[in-house]
Amino acid sequence: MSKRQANRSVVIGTIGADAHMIGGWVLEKAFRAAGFTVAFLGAVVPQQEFINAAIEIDADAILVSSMYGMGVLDCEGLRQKCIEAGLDDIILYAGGTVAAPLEIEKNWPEVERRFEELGFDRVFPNTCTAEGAVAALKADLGIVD
Amino acid sequence: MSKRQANRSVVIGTIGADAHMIGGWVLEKAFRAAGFTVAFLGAVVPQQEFINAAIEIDADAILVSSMYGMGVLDCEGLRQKCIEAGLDDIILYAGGTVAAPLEIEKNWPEVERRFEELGFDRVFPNTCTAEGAVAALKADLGIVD
Amino acid sequence: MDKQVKNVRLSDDRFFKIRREEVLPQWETGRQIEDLDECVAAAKELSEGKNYARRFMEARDKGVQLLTPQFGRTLTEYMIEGLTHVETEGGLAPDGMWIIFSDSYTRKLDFAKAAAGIERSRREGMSMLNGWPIVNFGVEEARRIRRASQVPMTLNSTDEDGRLSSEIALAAGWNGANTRSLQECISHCRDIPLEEEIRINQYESRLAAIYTERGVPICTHNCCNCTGYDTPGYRAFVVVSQSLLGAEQGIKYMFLEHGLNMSLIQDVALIKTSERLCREYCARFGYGDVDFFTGGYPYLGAWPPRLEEAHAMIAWNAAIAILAGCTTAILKSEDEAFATPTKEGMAGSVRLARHLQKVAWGQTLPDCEELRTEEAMIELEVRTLMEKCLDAGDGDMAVGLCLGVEAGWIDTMFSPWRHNKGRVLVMRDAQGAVRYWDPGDVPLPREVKEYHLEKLAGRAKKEGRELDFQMVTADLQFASILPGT
Amino acid sequence: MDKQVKNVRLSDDRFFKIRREEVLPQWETGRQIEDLDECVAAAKELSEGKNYARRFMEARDKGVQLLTPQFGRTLTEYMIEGLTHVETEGGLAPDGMWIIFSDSYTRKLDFAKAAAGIERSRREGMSMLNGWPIVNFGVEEARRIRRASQVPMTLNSTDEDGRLSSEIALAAGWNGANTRSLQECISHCRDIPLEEEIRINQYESRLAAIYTERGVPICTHNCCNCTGYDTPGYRAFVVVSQSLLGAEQGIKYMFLEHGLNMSLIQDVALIKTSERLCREYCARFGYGDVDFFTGGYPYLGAWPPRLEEAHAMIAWNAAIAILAGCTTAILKSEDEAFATPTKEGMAGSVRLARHLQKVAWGQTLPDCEELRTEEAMIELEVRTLMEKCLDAGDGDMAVGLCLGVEAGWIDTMFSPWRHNKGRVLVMRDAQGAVRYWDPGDVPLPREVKEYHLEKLAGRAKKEGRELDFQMVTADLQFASILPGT
Ligand code: B12
Ligand code: B12
Repeated sequence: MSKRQANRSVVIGTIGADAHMIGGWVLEKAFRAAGFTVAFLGAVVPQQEFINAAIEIDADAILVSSMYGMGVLDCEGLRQKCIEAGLDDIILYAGGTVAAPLEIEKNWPEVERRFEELGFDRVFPNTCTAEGAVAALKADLGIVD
Repeated sequence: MSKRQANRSVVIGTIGADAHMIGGWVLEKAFRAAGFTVAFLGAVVPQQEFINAAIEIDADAILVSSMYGMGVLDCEGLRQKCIEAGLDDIILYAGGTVAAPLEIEKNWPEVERRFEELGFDRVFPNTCTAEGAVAALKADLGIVD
Repeated sequence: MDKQVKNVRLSDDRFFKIRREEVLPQWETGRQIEDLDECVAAAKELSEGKNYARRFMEARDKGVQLLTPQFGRTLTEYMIEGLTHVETEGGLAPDGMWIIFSDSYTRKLDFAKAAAGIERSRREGMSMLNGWPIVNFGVEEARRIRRASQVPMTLNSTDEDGRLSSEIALAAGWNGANTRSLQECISHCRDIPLEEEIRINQYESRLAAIYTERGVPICTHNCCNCTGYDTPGYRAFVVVSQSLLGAEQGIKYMFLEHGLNMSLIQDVALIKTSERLCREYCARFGYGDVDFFTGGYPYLGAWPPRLEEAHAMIAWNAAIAILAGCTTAILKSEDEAFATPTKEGMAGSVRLARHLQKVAWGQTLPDCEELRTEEAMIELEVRTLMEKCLDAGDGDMAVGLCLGVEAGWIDTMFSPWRHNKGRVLVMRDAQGAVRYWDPGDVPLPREVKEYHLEKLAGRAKKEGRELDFQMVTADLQFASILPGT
Repeated sequence: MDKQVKNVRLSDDRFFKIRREEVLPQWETGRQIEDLDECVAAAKELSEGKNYARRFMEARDKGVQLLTPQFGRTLTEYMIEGLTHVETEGGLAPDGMWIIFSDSYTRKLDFAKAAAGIERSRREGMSMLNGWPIVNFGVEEARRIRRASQVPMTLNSTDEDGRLSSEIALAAGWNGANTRSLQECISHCRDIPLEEEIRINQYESRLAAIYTERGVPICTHNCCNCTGYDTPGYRAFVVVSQSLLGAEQGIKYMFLEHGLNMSLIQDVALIKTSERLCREYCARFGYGDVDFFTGGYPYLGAWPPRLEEAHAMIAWNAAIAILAGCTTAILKSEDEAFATPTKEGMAGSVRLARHLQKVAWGQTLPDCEELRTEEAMIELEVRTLMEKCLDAGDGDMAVGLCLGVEAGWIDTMFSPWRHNKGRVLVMRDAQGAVRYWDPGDVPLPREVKEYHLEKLAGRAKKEGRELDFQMVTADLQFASILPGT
């Protein structure tokens, strides 16, 4: 999937007005343990900060956590901003509890459809473990240890 | 419904090998309080005992409690036995948790169909209160106090 | 004191004579288990790694609390399907065990009716009996079920005479039996004299002991479900008195199955006191090597007919078993108010209770004044009854029990058994504890009597009305009536 | 000690100036509530018979425990439909009350985004915001909701600045507001200095007091949900310190909302200790007439994604609130792991918890050694922190709080707030109690520190391994991971 040389580096943070950061914290520990450089931005992170951090560490991927239910709204436009910033092929993941209505959250194909439309490469439910996230990114980056 | 002069008397008991008697006990108290003569037979009562008691007190009705799930089986033949004993028009009620399989118990029209087939006048789920049972019998006997 | 029965171990001669002449001939499948050596050998092999008593010991040593769901459907296929479902989907294995229900015809030895029920179930494609008719199916089918399950199993075929059922169950590698006598009469019987019931059960207890002596430890259930509406003093007395009967026959592992009244502190007090007194009385009579395990049996009164309320009941009953530090929590299901439990319902209960255990982290109710008082009251009542029995029976518990029931100083409410006087009146107090409103002829120590009445006065005060009979009736359905109905 | 903020009551002048210049202009709907007299009059009428504080008092007097479900959807129609459903189908009325969620854009004063969310919800026919955007809808819609519900209501719009939200809520006859400061920064903020947060909240507290003084009693939430993973010592400190800030502004009714860690004894100890210390500190500073009510807020960590496990959580959290004798039990629902609660989910929770209350008969955890020890440890920690703050702040709690956070001797784990040092490390012990593994710069009395470490050593021993960082991480998800996954 990735067209570039993997750099083993990720940006992790919780987007928008979302204050949840425990999931991101767990992810940070796991990615560091897996040998990644991590820019961990905490919570309540505006889109632009993700991009700035990605440029700064030359990130392979941005891992957007969204827990509070408005991820479908907060993630709009991120892919475009990435492209504008020259991060054309950066991998975008979203994860958490990304939709406030149960109708959507329990209809996972619909969640996937929406995030694909938003230009994300993958989206994860909150049952995804940190190890699962690491494994997925490694696979997408073609990293075999 | 009743073709005879109501006598305000009932037989109450739990049929077959069924040892549950608290429901019957509650019914007994309620029918006595409502001015009925009650022959309370307790639990583990064979069909014939119901009939003997009904004859003895010249009962308007036999109230068969069946809790342990095999009421559909235990009640077979009671109507015939009544008829043979000359209790042609005696009212027969069944009540409790009359069927072991949830498929039947949660499909009340099916329970009703089966008890109608067995010659019962009414069948009650275990959410029926003692007062409800008294009211039903009074109605069927045409008793208005 | 002209009782035939005595609390004396059955001789081997007597045991095998009864076995041959009385028990195995009860139904044709008795023939399959004539060779007791073969049975023991098969049981040993079949329950290897799934032994009931050993699992209890292991769990206690590791500080793990087990879960015990209950299940029973007419046909063997339904059984295997159900057990497998609960063990895998419900996550019962490995920290669980089974209580398997037989049906009520089987329990009354009416095997012809059970046969008709099997037939009928096949025809209707549904389970028309309220349990699995173990005697009709016989030992090979029971072994098939044993093989299909990953966890220890015991049979609940409680009624007058469970001897043939237990023979088949033990021969199939299910490793539980029953230490019953008063419990059964009170719960399920109508006419049988207690003497006869004790005699019958001496056989079952001895059977369990023989398996144990031959290398297949059997753990019997010594239970106090009674009418489902008994004071903890009565319940504990039933358990303690039965422990002496079972121990005399050589039982080494006893599971004390305590019917819960859903009154947290009183239930915990019941569980602690009855275990303590079982140990004490057994030791006093020289049965020093009996080991006891404890369990909470979910409320035996009317359950609510809706999912969330039923889940509240499952949770609260499990919470009491957890807080009492029981070896296992027995489970009812969301189907309780309706019909025999489904596999889905039981799997749900296991999930719920397992998660509760997880989030409760094994915390137990700490020792405290209130608990001590309840324990003391139960203990006083039990001691009074036990001593009175032993006195009346000249040191023989079996004799004393019979005399006590006859005289009515052993008594409870709501039994279908005609030998029970039923003169006591029982009611809940303001905190839901079960009290004697009228102890009838039960020789309650004055202190206990006053304590109960004082507690009931608290309820009258709280509700601003005199105690009355309506309260007794309302208590019976307090947990089953949904709000707004 | 050059802090701008002081724990001093806002003058009316200052209050109304802020109201006019800072609060009402935050969004156009502010204009609708310019006339405070009209607002108070309307609130009085609308909450007649449904007053939040009065309902608490009444319930306490009658010995009834209330239930408090939570709900918030984007559109007013969804709100009314949901409240009605839970009140009738769930049986919430009459012994219940509501916490209504606003959405997170509203909480961050991003009303433009909230407007877009409303639009989007209409278009999609679904609730796309995680709560009801009270500011965008304004006071008349809030009054419509008030009229539709039969029970008292309060707003949860917790974040930096809830002033305009609370203005609208109070003017609509919802009678709750928040006594917040440290709680909010720790839970929801990123950058705001504590001084500023305290200043903002002095306004909200004063507003609640003004309504109260004018005849509409307002009960504020003083809460310690914090990060959801805090020691009870920290939680109690947050509540006690905030009580002084709120009381100074004239608040007379405070609801102490305690985030539960699901450790029975420790949680009960938290609830008892924090109420006791709130009363004591308030009295010491001359706020003798503040009344306190208590509630348990269900576990604020990861929930399990399946019905039965979620029901176990609902039951256990409610059981803790019951056993602690709380005035109300706040409820989460089976939807917790997935999305904002549905009306069906919340109705189910109400049923479950109500039935649990019924079968628990109001029993509470008796006083006992273990409870006393936990209480003593929490009390020591809180006193140490309180005194240190008062010392540093020269008797001014607001100043002391700010200095403590700055210096890092007030500290917790996992806050998104950058002013929190986050040097402490917290972990569960063998009984699930939350302990300091590393207290960082928190000045724990030696006794407390040793107690925590000793308890953690118990866990290491039980699990047969050294304490490690993996345990910290695993603890975060201990209640959400289903067996076999
Ligand atoms: C703890 C918690 C809080 C804490 C947060 C503390 C903190 N510092 O983070 C507090 C109490 C402060 C809080 C506040 C609020 N919360 Co909250 N909270 C939770 C809760 C209970 C657990 C979340 C958690 O920490 N889980 C543990 C961590 C380790 O797991 P995780 O976050 O799921 O992360 C894992 C995976 O999801 C995955 N992952 C996460 N992100 C990503 C991203 C990528 C790319 C990948 C690959 C993987 C991945 O990896 C992690 C490791 O396994 C959830 C419900 C739940 N899930 O049980 C609600 C929940 C998330 N909260 C919710 C809400 C609405 C709020 C509030 C608005 C208040 C309210 N109305 O309840 C405020 C938010 C205010 C704001 N501005 O954001 C809702 C969101 C609803 C929705 N999605 O529709 C939830 C779902 C509860 C609910 N059902 O109502 N909350
Ligand atoms: C208490 C109880 C017992 C006590 C009985 C004590 C006693 N002396 O009666 C004990 C512990 C002994 C017991 C034993 C058994 N029980 Co039981 N027991 C119950 C329980 C929990 C409550 C019943 C009760 O007393 N309710 C309170 C009274 C007041 O209500 P009620 O009986 O429903 O009666 C009311 C109404 O139904 C109505 N009513 C009743 N009969 C009639 C008749 C008429 C004509 C009318 C109009 C109205 C009416 O009026 C009453 C007043 O409101 C029920 C489950 C439940 N419902 O919650 C299981 C239940 C009845 N038992 C059951 C079973 C299977 C057994 C056992 C076989 C053991 C086992 N496998 O669990 C044995 C039975 C052995 C035997 N030979 O009968 C099953 C039956 C399954 C089925 N129907 O499919 C039930 C439903 C539990 C379950 N889901 O598995 N049990």
